[in-house]
Amino acid sequence: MSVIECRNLSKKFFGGKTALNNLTVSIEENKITGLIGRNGAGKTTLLKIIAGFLKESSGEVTVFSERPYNSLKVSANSIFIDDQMTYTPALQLYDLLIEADRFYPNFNMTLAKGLFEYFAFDPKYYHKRLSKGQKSTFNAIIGIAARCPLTIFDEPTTGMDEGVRKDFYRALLKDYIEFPRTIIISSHHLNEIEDLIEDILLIKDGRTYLHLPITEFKEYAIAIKGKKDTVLDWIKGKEIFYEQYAGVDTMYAVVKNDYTEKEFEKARMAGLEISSVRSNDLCVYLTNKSRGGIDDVFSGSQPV
Amino acid sequence: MSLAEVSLFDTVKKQFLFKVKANIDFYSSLITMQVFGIFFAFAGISYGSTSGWLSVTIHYYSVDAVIAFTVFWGFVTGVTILTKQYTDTDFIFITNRVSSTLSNILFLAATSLLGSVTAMLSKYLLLFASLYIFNEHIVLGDIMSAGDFLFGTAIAFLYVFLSCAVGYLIGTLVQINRIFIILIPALIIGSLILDGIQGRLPFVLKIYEFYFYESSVVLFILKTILTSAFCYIASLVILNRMEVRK
Amino acid sequence: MSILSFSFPFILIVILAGVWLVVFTVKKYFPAKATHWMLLIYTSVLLLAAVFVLFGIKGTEVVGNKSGDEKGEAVRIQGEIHDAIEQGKMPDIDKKFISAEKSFKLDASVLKIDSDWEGQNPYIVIERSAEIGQQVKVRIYSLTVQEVEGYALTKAINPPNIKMSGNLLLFSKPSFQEFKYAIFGEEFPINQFKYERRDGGGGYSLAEEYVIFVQIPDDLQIDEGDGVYINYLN
Amino acid sequence: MAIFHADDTRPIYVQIAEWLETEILNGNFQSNEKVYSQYQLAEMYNINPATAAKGLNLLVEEKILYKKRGLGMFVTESAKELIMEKRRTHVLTRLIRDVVLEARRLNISDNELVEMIKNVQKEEGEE
Repeated sequence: MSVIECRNLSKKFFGGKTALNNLTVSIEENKITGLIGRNGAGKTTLLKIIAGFLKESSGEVTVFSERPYNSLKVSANSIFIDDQMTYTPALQLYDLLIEADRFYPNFNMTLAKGLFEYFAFDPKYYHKRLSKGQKSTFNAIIGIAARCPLTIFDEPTTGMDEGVRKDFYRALLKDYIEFPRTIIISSHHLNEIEDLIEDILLIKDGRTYLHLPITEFKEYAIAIKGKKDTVLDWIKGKEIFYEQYAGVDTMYAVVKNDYTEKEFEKARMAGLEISSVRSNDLCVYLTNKSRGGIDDVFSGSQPV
Repeated sequence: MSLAEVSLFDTVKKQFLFKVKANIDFYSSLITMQVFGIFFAFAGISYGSTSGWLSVTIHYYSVDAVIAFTVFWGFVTGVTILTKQYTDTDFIFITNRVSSTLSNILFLAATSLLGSVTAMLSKYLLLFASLYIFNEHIVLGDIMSAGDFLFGTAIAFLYVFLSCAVGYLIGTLVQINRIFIILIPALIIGSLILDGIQGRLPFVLKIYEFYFYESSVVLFILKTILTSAFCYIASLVILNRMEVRK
Repeated sequence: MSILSFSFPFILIVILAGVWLVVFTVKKYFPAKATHWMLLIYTSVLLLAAVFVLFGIKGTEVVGNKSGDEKGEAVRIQGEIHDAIEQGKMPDIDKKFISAEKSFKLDASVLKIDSDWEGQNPYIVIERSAEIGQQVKVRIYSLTVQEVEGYALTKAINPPNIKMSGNLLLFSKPSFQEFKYAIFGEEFPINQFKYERRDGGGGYSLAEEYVIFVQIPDDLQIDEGDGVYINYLN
Repeated sequence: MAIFHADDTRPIYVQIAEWLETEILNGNFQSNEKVYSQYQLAEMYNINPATAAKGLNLLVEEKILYKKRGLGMFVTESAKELIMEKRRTHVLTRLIRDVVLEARRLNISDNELVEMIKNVQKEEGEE
């Protein structure tokens, strides 16, 4: 059963900027989905539409079979965590937890308190005086403890240090195992969340570029390195995601993996090195505007 | 996972209680305004005359200033409660535009009531000061009776609440576009000038008379409640179309 | 004071107690911030002031009745006095208009009457009487109307002083008096619905007029001073 | 699917399957004994339960584990056998491939290579 359905979803902002462009996606219940994309790809816009904050310009979007915009049902069953959350300056951190507990029906106060103490928050402190990382940590506590059937984290680890990030992801995973729910995490660092997520949703230019299980994504592409001519010959007709040249005629290419095991044998025999591609790198290649990356900028602008 | 079914009523109730705790800035501004008004009332107008053997000082007190300041506070609060800082706070927790507006109305009503009670009570503070601090003879037919106090509070409440409602509508318009911050005062001043040129009774004055010169209690209640309702409904219709946490 | 007015202070005390009770019982849900204390102190001060005023107010501190009657009477008595002077019926005037009364023993055959009240010549009416014996009786009738914002506040005003030294009956201006009045306007939310709108502006006015009535024995001679104007009834 | 030989980049579910195989080989799980659930594995490895499930399913496909509905995954009777068989062929194939590739780079003919293998076998036999 899918919790979120988007069909040809578009969002144009006042002033003409198109954030989403005919995006179609369906997110299934009780899965952790990683939403990956470059800055400006439309991640936050998509999430805010799903959370009911923003209104779609065209297309269709349903969350829990209901249009999310201004829906009380969606609001009651979802939580949206990002680093822009402004809490009332009148309440202290602990009181904010109490308020969250009062609002969200599934809120787990024991867990919230536990995390609150683990991360050494002062109950009498105020949210706006926290550092960026502490703010994110506090928001994350609310996000996890709220146990909303749809939990959305938009760049949840902004400002967190390495240790806290690890703790956060582990806490999220453990609570997810105990209390499965639909979770979407957006990030531009896939390597951070790749073990945590079940599905990856890659968006590029406001559209769904890829949506598949992360295990398949890891085998989605392969890297081939070897003599330029041999490599070129071998990747002919394939979808090339990335290419790079080194030395006199060494070439490195990342292509879509639809080779058979036999073909790999042959390639090895031909002296090509075949390796897997790190998911994070693959994301970068897939979402780049051009195949060459930053180097193209320099090669294209030789001084006259 | 089963979905939580929440009722609008329940959400509004939660949100109202939350606002009572969260929007404490409005209490501070209310007290500041009223204390300011009380000082105004103290300073008041004093008139003195001395002949050879007689010295007379007459000190005029009125809590009208306190009530008027409270009415003004209502307007500002109505506008302020719709600024991004406050609406964003709403949408951290469960809400939609309807529950947000309803809980705002409840909050404004509650604080208006508080404001009108304290405004009317401030008369006793003035009486106290006059009697025990300034040792004055109080010239009065009667100290405000309980009936008058309740009646006056009710009417003051309607004024403050109306002012909140008007502020809320203007706050909504300002949320659509900042231009209204300039446009609304410009329209008012423009109409004043135009009426002045054409020698008519200024439109703004007519509005003032519409409420302040109404001598029938029933009509006054109808006028204020209907106007408030209109403002809130119009705001809700507009707010329903507006995005949040942009 | 109606029963409602009487019980009003009690209601306020109950409200005050209620506010504090609520605050203390829900304190754990109610983080005490500066604003809350401010609000609490502010409402408490207002309520306490109300209690003090409503319990502590004394009749004398609140002066003034709507002045219509008093003013009317003052006007009426002016007429009456003038009639009485013409008809020689001064003793019949209502006692309540007497603001001062004194009588003196007198052995001399000449009574000197004067006033040191500069700029004001007291109007003195003298009546000779056979029954009075060896004394002088002085009564001061006050026709003064002091008005503040339409309230008549005459009663509080001192009459001229009377002094007898030797055979000199001396009138002098009243002793110094200071009045501090506070006037509380009715709040506009209440005022708005009353037909008789008190727009204020009455301000303060004082119309002083005294008639001094002196009764003397038949055979006493009067030596008129420069500062008085005397009218003999017989 | 172990086509990629750089061990550190192998998918995590493959690593999990292999770890379970080792556990079975070491006798930590006997035949018909219940193994870890996908959730236990997810916690242990800090991964998504679905990924852990994929590792388990890999072993079910290879008949090393079998599923009892509602109860979990259990070790088959032939599990140890199958694992040993798999590792044998797997390791040998890989080694031979490396030998062949290296020989090709050094321009050693197939006959020469076979000769070399025979020599090694002979030496081993003499000892």
